[in-house]
Amino acid sequence: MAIADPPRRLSLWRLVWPARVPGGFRRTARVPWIPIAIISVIVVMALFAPLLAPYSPIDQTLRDKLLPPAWLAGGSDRYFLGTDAFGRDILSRLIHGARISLIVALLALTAGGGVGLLVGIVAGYLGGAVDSVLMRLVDAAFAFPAILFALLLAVTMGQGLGTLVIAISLLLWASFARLIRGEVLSLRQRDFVALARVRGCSAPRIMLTHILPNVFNTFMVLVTLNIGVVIIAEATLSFLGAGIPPPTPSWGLMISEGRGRIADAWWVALIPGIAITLMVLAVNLFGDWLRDRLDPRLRQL
Amino acid sequence: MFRKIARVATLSVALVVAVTVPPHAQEQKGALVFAVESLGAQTLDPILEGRPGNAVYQAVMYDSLVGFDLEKGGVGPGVAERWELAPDGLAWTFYLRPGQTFHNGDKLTAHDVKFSLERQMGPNSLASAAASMRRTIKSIEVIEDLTVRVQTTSPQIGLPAGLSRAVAPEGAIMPKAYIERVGEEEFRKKPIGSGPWKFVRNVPGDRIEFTAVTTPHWRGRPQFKDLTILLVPEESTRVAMVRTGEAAIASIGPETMLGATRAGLEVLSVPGTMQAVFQFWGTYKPEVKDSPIAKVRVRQALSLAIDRQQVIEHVMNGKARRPHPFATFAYTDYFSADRWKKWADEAYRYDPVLAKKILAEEGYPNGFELKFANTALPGTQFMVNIGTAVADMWTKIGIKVTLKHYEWGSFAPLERNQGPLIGWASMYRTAGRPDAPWRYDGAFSPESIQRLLGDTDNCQEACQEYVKTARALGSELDKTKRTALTDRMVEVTANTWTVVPILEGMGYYAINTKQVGQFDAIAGRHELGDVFERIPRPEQKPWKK
Amino acid sequence: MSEQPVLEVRDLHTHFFLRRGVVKAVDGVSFSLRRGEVLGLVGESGCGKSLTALSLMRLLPRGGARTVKGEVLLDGENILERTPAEMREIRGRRISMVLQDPQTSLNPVFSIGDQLREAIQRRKRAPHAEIIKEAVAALRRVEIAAPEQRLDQYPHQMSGGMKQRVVGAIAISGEPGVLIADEPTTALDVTIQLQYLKLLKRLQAETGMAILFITHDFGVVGRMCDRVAVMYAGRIVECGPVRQIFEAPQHPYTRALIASVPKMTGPPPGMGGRLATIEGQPPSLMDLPVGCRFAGRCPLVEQRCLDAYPGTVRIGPEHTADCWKVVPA
Amino acid sequence: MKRYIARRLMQGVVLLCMVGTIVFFLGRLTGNPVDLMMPEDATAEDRAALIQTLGLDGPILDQFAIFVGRAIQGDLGTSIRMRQPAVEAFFDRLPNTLVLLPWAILLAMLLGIPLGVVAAVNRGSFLDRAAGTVAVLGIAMPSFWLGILLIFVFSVELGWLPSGRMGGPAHYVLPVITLAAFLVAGFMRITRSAMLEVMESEFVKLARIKGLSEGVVIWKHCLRNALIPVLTLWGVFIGNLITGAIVTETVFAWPGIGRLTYEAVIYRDFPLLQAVIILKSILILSINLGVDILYAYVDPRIRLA
Repeated sequence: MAIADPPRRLSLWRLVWPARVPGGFRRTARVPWIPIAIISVIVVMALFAPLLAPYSPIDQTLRDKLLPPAWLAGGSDRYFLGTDAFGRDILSRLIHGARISLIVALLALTAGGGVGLLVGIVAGYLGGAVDSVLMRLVDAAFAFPAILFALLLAVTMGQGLGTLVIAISLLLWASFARLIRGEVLSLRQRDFVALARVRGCSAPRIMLTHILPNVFNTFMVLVTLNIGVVIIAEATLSFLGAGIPPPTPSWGLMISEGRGRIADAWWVALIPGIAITLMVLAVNLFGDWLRDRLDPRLRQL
Repeated sequence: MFRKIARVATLSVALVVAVTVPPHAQEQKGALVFAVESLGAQTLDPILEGRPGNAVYQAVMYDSLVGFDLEKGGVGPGVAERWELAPDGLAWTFYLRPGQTFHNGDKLTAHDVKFSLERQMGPNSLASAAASMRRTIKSIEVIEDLTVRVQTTSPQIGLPAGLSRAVAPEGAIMPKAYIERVGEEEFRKKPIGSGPWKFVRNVPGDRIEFTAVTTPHWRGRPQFKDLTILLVPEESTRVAMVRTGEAAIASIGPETMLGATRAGLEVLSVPGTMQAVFQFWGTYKPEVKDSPIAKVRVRQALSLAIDRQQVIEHVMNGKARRPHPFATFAYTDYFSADRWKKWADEAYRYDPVLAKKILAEEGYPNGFELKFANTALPGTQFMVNIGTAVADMWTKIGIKVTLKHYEWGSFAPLERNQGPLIGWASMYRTAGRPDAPWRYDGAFSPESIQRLLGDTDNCQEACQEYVKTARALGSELDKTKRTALTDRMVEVTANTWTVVPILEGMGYYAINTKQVGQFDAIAGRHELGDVFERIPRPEQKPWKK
Repeated sequence: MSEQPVLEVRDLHTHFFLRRGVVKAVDGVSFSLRRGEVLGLVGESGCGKSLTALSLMRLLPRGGARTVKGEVLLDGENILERTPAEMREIRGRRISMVLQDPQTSLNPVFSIGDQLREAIQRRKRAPHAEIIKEAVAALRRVEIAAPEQRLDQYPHQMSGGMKQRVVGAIAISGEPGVLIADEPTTALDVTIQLQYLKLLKRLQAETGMAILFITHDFGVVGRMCDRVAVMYAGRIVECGPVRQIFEAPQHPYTRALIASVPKMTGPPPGMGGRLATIEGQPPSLMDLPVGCRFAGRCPLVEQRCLDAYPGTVRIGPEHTADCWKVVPA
Repeated sequence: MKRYIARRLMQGVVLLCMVGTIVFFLGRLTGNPVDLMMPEDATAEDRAALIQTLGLDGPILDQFAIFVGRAIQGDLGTSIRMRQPAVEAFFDRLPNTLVLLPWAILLAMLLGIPLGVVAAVNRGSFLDRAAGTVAVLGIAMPSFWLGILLIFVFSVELGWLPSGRMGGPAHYVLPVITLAAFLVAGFMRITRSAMLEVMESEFVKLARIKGLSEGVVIWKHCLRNALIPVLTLWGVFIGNLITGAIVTETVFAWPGIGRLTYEAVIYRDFPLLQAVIILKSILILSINLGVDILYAYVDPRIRLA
């Protein structure tokens, strides 16, 4: 067919609001409004946590412990989503937990994704021995059970945000590196890169000005799809006792603390569980759509 | 006196059995499945296993030289029915219960006892007390078939307790002839002991199976035919298994207790299994001199700020008690328990107003910053919860608490000479055991690991007083004087407020009443290894509703 | 013209509906194909030839292509109105197709025997041995040596020419009345091209099927076709017997196309002979002009060319052209 | 092919050396197992004695040298906690994990691949989004959470299935579902995108030209080709599964290597930890190699090259 795909430009506006098509047919899936709404709510919660939360997330009122959500028998109007075993307001913890989740995701993806991006570009562009060495490192990272590594690190350095971020970054970088490298390998063959080389641009300059902007879409898709991975990893490490230490309200920790009470106080674990599930579902569906929009060739995700 | 207790105990057990059990129920049947959080090393060689593992599943098949006081929870008769100290304090003589046999039919004699103790002290032993046994035990002699004498290098008042399962696993009696005949390897594969349960199978990472002996046993003849101890690390799964009947009994924590009760399970609590405390690290050190926590009254104020009743009710779901002073329980030996109970109730009360007043008087009207380390042994998640609750209570009197979480294995003071935690408060836990001096020595002696009162370079007044008392206690043979010295030791340390108890905890078990009948655990013993043989079938003794 | 054409296409419109707009790739194509005839469909790439072919097969690419108007009469029956299931019965047995690229036309994970068998089994149910025999015969018919051994081979083990023969064998195994050949030789070496064309010709003679031969190469048209239709920007601009078109092309575009073909007799390109090229670009199919679509590039353009599309003008008994300048017969 | 395998084996050996070194030094940083083996009130003397018995007192480089020397002879040390050769402990538990994995992969494929095909065939429609949502649900729930919920619903409330332990077929259901859940999305996505690619290809057109039914075209011609990229990711998936088993086996009291790993970390059992990680890496590497060979078998272009 002679109809070429439109040049790939990243227009955020068009992403969210695609042009109406005569004939009513759309080439890709509809804009995922529900996931976008969920993500927006969570982002707003994270940004304005102190303003939105009715209580402090760590203040205990032991007398009010394990109150069910307001709409259930025995629930109190003061605690809309009920309280946990320390009498802390679950709604407030949930709101502040969104902040923790997003901070962890942001830091881990910046660190892990950034390293992956760098390694991928360098390995893919320079090739040769550099590529071999870096890719063997990536292989090693894949052969090494990642969660275990995170566990080891958490017990080595003590629990905390820093450890968690490092651990999760270590879990992420290899897959970023591998996929970005693949992308760079095909970019390297393209004319504009050859042209730049002919013009005498230095390798770092080509990587920065020609390669980087062109793998950015891929990178963004990877970042989106990996937000879920980070959130689940955080929760899993909390379960294994190597996550963010209490009393900081992380969703994973909230589930972990409440999991023994499913029989009698299900809301303690179920509510953050639903929050995680919704969030991960939303970012994944959004990421799937973004990938379809930006980079349909990305498949190994 | 011990003999009397033993006789009474045996008689009463026999009586209970005779009264409640119709004759046909004498037959052993059914399987008792016990789900537990950890199987430790999961080895049945006593020299390779630490105390909790030994008490959970080795106790099932091995008897210990010294046993339990089933009523009170302290030390009582075991393989030895009585023991006595030589007048000079340098030897203990143990008189063994006659008629005991190993599972292969061999008679249990003084030779086995000597062999077992020497094996525990041997170079391959991982027993935690192996080193101190090597240091304190001079020789072990077989006097006659059922009499064995242990010579010590210095008076060892605590020796019988140390050879009791109430304290340590080092008293487990192994079959000399059998091990010498088949070798260690084979023994580890097919271990035999003299307990009321015989070894059947050990599946690493999953379970250990036993079957009941068919002959009468002094610990009691099992009512069930088989016993399986299952490893189920996840607590919610353990409870689920009890609910579905896949397990009859499961160890649980206070978090799950409420749910288990609401789900119709019986919850058994064993009092006095441990004490939760907070303690201050290195308060004697020159570099901590200007820190608020270097002041005794500030430390006391922090104690006053803790609403222990709230913690007991809400964190421990009511299944805990107000504590005695540090590392003491109602069953502690040579100790005026009642007096100290009264004292503790007063001293460990909740008085935030007074706490604030003291802080103001000491120059901290607006509180101060306190670093607080929260830590818990694997399987004691509630310790973290207690620490979290305590931190919140301190916050409420104006102290800015920085709560830092430590995983037990990397908990610094044990590891790196206290360094990183100097000037910190931390959570800690002490197991329930009847010999207070042992535990005090580990915490307060200037040579100890924790050395909470002072090290060898900085041993001030309270520290010196402690050292003096502890030394006197070590060689005191008279029981009355011993009690006085213990009380003195407790007094000296309690008044420093460097270690402050929060509550006396319990062991908890969720029980499916359709699978087992009513039973009691041994006070102070979290583990059920010495209890299974006394657990009736449900039709023999149903739980009271 | 008493005989009914085996395939008649009337005013076919196939459009792409994209986010950016509608691409009118096939925009009013009409032609007919008689029994036993080879009709060439010629045009530059992108003019809508292949999409016309796919519209006939009703195998439009996913992603927004739709036939919006027109009729495709196969033996007088409008197959655009058939259900998908009925259409499947028609494909392969009454109308079939050979694709452009032999490298990708065969499924790499099945042996060619498998792929051939599937086609044969559509036609008849028979014991395995018989089907095999027939598959061997089919391969032999397309002049593949040692067909028995070939059956177990996989596409990647064969050359391009050989693969295209297999594709041909598959395409005609249902004994269709109409075969669409969509640039079947473009991807082949020149020598192999000739062999393949000869083969097609021979098969056509043997079976009497009609071929719609799509190409951008006027040279091939001369060799293969009885009649030719020239397509430009979604429309057929001239149609007639090969000889007439070659000798007296009427439409300026046809003229330009023919002029651009290197003459076998003349000097080779670049050696003195001038190869005519067509200046400019075809119009965007998304934004077609009101008037003649070739107007922008036509040397003879006039105002009326820009104002309205010229009707189809009959020049001879079988010769038509869409141009204001031609004189009706 | 032989040379390819040889090269892959060499790479594997290098990888193992790297993994082994990292594990050794990381393990030594994680604190001292002695504290976990001793009672809280043990004396300094008892600790020192135990440290010596366990050989943890030498300089770290000496310890490393000893470790390397023994590792070459296939001796990865003796588990401190279990007093059993670490390699033996690993292989004791390995079968228990291995009986779980194929079912999990099978289930994930049985769910993920059809979902991917349905999504690709109905690209952009409601069905596509529905399939995507169903698949992603599996990775949207932390597996410990899913496991506990499953136990609560199917075991405790409904009483249909056992809640834990190894046992008869019924015991497999919940752990397999939990393990499979987080693979479904992966299988679905790859299948979908591979299908989308394949469905555009010429040979699919030819299959349609032959007049094959849509079912045969999609499920035979397209899927068989789309399975190749699916297979290449098997190795990665199995790696994920082996890691995922840590959580699943802990929740379901399954005596496999996942839980062995977790216990090794929690109890600072250095030799066991080293052995487990090294052996797991070997396992993952050999599965990857196996998958590549299998891949060659499915794709005749490679098999016969």
